[in-house]
Amino acid sequence: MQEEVKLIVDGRRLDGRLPDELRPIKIEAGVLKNADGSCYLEMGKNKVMAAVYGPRKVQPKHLADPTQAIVRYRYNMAPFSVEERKRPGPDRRSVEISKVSREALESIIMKELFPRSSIDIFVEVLQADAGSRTACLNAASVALVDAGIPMKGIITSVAVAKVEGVLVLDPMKEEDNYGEADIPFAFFIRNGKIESIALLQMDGRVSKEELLQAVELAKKGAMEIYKLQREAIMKKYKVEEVEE
Amino acid sequence: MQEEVKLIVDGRRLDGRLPDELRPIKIEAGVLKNADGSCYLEMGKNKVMAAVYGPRKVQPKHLADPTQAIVRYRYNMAPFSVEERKRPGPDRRSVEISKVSREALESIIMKELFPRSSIDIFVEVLQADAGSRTACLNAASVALVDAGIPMKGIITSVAVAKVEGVLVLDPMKEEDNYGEADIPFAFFIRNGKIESIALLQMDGRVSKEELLQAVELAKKGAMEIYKLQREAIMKKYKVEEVEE
Amino acid sequence: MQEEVKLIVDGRRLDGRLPDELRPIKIEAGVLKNADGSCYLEMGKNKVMAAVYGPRKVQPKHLADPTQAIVRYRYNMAPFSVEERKRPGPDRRSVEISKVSREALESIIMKELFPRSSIDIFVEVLQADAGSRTACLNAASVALVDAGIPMKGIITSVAVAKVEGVLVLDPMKEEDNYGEADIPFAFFIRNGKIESIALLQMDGRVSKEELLQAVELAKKGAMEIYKLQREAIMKKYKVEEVEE
Amino acid sequence: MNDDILAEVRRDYVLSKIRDGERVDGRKFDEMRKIEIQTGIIEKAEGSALVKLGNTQVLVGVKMQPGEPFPDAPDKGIIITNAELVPLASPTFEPGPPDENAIELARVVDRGIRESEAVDLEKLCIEEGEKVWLIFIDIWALDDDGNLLDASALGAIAALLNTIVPAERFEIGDDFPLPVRDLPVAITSLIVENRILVDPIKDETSVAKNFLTITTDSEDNIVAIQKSGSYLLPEEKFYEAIELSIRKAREVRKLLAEV
Amino acid sequence: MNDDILAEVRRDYVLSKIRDGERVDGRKFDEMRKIEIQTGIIEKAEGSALVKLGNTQVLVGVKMQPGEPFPDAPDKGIIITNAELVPLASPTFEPGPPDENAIELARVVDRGIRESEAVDLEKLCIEEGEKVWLIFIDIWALDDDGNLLDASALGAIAALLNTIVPAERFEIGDDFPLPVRDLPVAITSLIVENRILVDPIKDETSVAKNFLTITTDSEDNIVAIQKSGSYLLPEEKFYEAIELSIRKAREVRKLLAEV
Amino acid sequence: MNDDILAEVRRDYVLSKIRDGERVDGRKFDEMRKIEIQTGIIEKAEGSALVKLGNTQVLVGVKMQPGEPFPDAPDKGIIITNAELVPLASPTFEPGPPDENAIELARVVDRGIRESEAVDLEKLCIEEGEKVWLIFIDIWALDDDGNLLDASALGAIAALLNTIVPAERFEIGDDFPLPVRDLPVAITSLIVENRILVDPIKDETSVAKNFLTITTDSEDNIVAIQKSGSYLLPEEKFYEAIELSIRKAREVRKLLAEV
Repeated sequence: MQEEVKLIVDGRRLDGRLPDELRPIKIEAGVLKNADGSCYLEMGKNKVMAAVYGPRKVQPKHLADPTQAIVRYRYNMAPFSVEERKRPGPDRRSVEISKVSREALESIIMKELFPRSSIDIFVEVLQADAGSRTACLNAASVALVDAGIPMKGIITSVAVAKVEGVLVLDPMKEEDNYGEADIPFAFFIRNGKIESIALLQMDGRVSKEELLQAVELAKKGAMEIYKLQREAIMKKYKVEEVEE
Repeated sequence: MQEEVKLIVDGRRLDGRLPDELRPIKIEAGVLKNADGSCYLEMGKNKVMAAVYGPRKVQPKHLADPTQAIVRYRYNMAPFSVEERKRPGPDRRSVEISKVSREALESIIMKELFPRSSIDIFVEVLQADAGSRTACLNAASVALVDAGIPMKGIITSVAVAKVEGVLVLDPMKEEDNYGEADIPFAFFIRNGKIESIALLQMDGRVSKEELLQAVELAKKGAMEIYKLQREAIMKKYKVEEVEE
Repeated sequence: MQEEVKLIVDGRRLDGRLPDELRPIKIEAGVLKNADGSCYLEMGKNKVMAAVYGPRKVQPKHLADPTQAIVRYRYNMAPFSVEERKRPGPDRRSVEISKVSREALESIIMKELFPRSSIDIFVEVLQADAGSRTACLNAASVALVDAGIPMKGIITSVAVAKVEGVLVLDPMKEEDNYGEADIPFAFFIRNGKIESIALLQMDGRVSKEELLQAVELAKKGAMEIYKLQREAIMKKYKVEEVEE
Repeated sequence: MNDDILAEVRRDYVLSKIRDGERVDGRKFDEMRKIEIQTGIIEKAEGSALVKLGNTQVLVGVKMQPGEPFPDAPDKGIIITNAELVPLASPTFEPGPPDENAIELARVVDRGIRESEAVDLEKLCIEEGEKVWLIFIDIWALDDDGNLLDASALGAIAALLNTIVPAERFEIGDDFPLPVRDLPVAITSLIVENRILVDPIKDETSVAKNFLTITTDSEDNIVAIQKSGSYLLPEEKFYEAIELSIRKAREVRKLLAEV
Repeated sequence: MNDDILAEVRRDYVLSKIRDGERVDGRKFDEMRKIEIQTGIIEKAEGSALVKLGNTQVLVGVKMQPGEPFPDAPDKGIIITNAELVPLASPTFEPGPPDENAIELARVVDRGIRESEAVDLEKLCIEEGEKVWLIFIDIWALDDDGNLLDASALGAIAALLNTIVPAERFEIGDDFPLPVRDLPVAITSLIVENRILVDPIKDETSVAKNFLTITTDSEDNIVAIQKSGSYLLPEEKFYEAIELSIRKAREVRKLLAEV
Repeated sequence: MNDDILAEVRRDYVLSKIRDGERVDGRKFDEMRKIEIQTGIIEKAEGSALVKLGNTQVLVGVKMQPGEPFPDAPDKGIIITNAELVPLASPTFEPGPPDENAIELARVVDRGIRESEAVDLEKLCIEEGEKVWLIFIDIWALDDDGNLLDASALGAIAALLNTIVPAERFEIGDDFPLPVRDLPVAITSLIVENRILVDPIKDETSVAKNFLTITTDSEDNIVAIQKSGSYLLPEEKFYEAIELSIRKAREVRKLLAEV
């Protein structure tokens, strides 16, 4: 069946993008009242909302760490976010995504400044497309900045896929379903420069060489997203200044 | 289908009652050894057993409130209490009934006298008919008195339904199923007088005017039930005196 | 249907055993690195692994007993241990087996020596045959000795079944399925002598007289198993001495 | 500790305001917050609506699929309403299955829709006794600044108005708009200090969680009531609240008509 | 703390009584409490029985419905036994799914009924391999003053005796009484201080939870045994308990015959 | 407290060793522990393998049964991979449903098998769109001395190689060996102090839980990657790890060929 779909025609993808083009992205910081930091983000058809609470007292208490803050991350899909209604509650996929996403953010959060505290990151997928984990991480990252959580830099996430032998940036649903490989990345960016890899997963089949190319392509995409994250944060601060 | 059932004929209901008549009620206080207070109650085909434990130490401890007692209420149906066997354990309906029932009782229990304590009210529906939540509240109320829990007065509960355009007191199963509205009430009674409304829910369709009439009808019914609650309590005390 | 199976022919059982013969048994102590004590045991087609952790700090803390150690026992079946894949997690049968097995061991463990501690016994059924609870208890008993937990003696377990009117020792699957009764025993053995009964269950149909005979048969079997338990422990110690 | 004291000071302030006949955000006692309704924002859902009630935000999505009817209603579609108070929406919400507050919220919203017969369920029968349309209404709290219930109820009916039955996807004919024939509106008040405050904000509910929700249909009939919270409701306040709820629901219903 | 001391004093008293050859409630060691059995009190159940064993009260309800047989017994009805130690019945019972004590109780009761072949399951086949009657036995503890097990087992068989198979409701012929052909009776003893106390009350089990339950059928066969509790049972006590259980079960069975 | 100090001393020792270019167990940084693979030890399973990686022990069992295919792959068998970190295997494992570590482990093993197309799923179709073979791979940790993941992945493919499809038992033709056509091998490294330690033992992971797992197929393609743990991975270390993993997987694959 998958042979019949033709995902790349004349160098263009189904939605007209070139292989190294991102989907349209929209980012808005500080959209919720209750959360200490928040961010609404669209990336293609992904629509996600991130909220950060903390540093705050750990509940339940026995989870508290006397030497540093604990970081929690919950990736959660709304039942109506996908074609076929999803039963509410975490499934195995959500648990794994929450784990690797938390680890990515944890690696740059200055946890040691807040012993006995928790920093809780909740991301709701309101509409899901391919790459929802990357969209959520990008939103979470902005929400953390919005919440004023001290970090070594910022996390920016994007996936690369291999589709009909071609590496493409930020794959959409069809490319994810029928492609030969999917490689989500998240990078640690400091002073506008990519420093290292904070999240990396992969499933599919690629050669060593393709993998190296994929990293380069992902880095290019990440830098573009990083600029949009920065803008969203700047805009929020400008608005606040005007309001004051 | 429901058109074929005729619920009121010549001003009489299916079981021969007039619209403002209650079903037969039987109340017995102090029927359990372990519980600090208890009550067995029948209201039509409802057969319910209420037990009160407390004031006692809160388990688990972290739920304790240093300023007042916490009140818990569990409405629970036995699997054999209904036509089709019910799976054991709380469903969404039980959770909601437990919540509003607890709130009704909490509003008159003098919780501030028992900091760090819990007052636990458990009601088992052994056989269910329409109005099981009202039957349970009436039983719980008597069990609380039997347990000697200080209260501002007593709670008495009864429902009113709208059936074929007529408001009827204390509806039975068929009236609940095929009626146009069901309105469970609980009243706070002090010194033999109804003071205010402690529980109020409604689903169906009634006019504003009908609602006012329903309150009056419910109050009439509640006063009758209140007398039976009193009698049950008096009888228990008399028996105890004789036994001494 | 069960009439067609002939379980005893010419005084011999389906696998050639005499009524008072055990299945082949293999016991190896100290097979795991992490556990404080461990034992791998085969009894017929049963293959079980037991591990003991403790005495150690109780987790969660509120379960700690200030006067003695708490003992926990978990009988757990691997999904692939039975013909039709078993869903992971405890079922009602496992819960009951864990309870009676724990009670058998608890009765000889010197719990009072370790207040506020827990002694945790985990037994995994890797392949199940009839009598898996007895195999697990035998393994657990050796693992406890291996862990150096002070005990009044040792627990040895074996079942007796009634099959076509004959009492047989250590029944296998077919005898368990089509027999008239199954009676698992565990005995407390001290100084090489059976002192009393630590576990006893029974379902089926036997006369009072048959029950007395069953005890005698079980005792005979237990003494044989006890020797193998001893050997396994001795062997482990010898190996350790050599290694030192 | 400091947090507690701050909260107490805040409570006292809210309370003294109320006693003076004022509300902390300057509204009149019978005044709703600003309402915004956006529909159709979740393309993957059959219907959706984002409702903002002041700072309170709720997203409601509707999904539909064929399923078996209930034995006692073989020719009617089925509504299943679920609400999740996800921890994103409030510092006091916790992950996990719906608690009693979420369950109550979902059930009260559900009753309003069900009892007003807002959806013509008989038009959702595919094959009598065999197959009918299931309507899943999922209420997703995004930001709780008080009165999630009215926002949820409003979101639910707005999302239903926006719903297209996905018949083509399931190969059972052409898509068609969900037949909605009434507009139930829930109005929640806070009963405190012998006053009735409509559409309470979180600061106000910190004083007392004495809620009364009255849902009315397009003809001013009452279709659902829920007294929620541990308090004693004087009869006359109940009657006042009914009048108020009918009046306010009419205002809100006008907004719905424009969706 | 005071509670603990009181409990200890009470325990010592019970123990010293036992050592003196007496029981706190004046019964002989081999004497059951007064037994009351009421059947048919839950009209909505297919069968029901309320059993009082002294102050211990248990309600057992039986519900039946058609269902699929087990593949290895295509022509037999199915018994499912469940017990809930609801928190109403004891200060130590907690809400939630059955714990190990409730599960053990249900399974021991179940074994007595199953192994005595009390119910003629072959008469509960509706269509071989396709449809048989399911019998749900639900044990509801109401008041636990010790020995819930014997009361439950008694309630179960009494409720079964009282059960009418609801064939008409499911349109599979006429109703008929459940075919019960044996009367298993469970007798539980407390083994303490080298004594055997039949039908122990709660005060007595506070001394030690050393239970031995022996279930026998109408012909004095033993059909189920459960040693429950962490203790070592001397062989001779086991034999004594068998004799005792057979004798006591005969007495109890007479009461059942009158139900 | 003493335990904590001891653990810290141990950590410091491990770390100083690594800085000196050594490992606590004397291995080179790119050296695996001794590997033992025993297959077929669970006769009741369709396939099984016990893998020892030094002191780490994992048992993997494969069970198969007919079931419904996924709608989007009507002609393909289905693999379901589950891992349980049972409390027997480590003092830190707790009873209960799989936690995030167990879930991650199972999913990474699953991806290696799935993406390498190790099992020819099209040969496991019984009736297109109706019935296909389900393959349950259950990973049972027995002793965790580090790197359970590689041991599990190895156990999974070894057990699959050993699997006979039980067609006769389900009366759908003759038994046949499971069609396995590739040998994916997962190699996990610890990235610490700018070093890459292959096949880390528990003592080493106490220093830092910075894992990188790279699974390759028989043609040195990369089929799965998982960075696991909260750390920042320098790009060049990633490239080094790829080279290393390909090289090590080749060695391990030779052992598999002998199974």
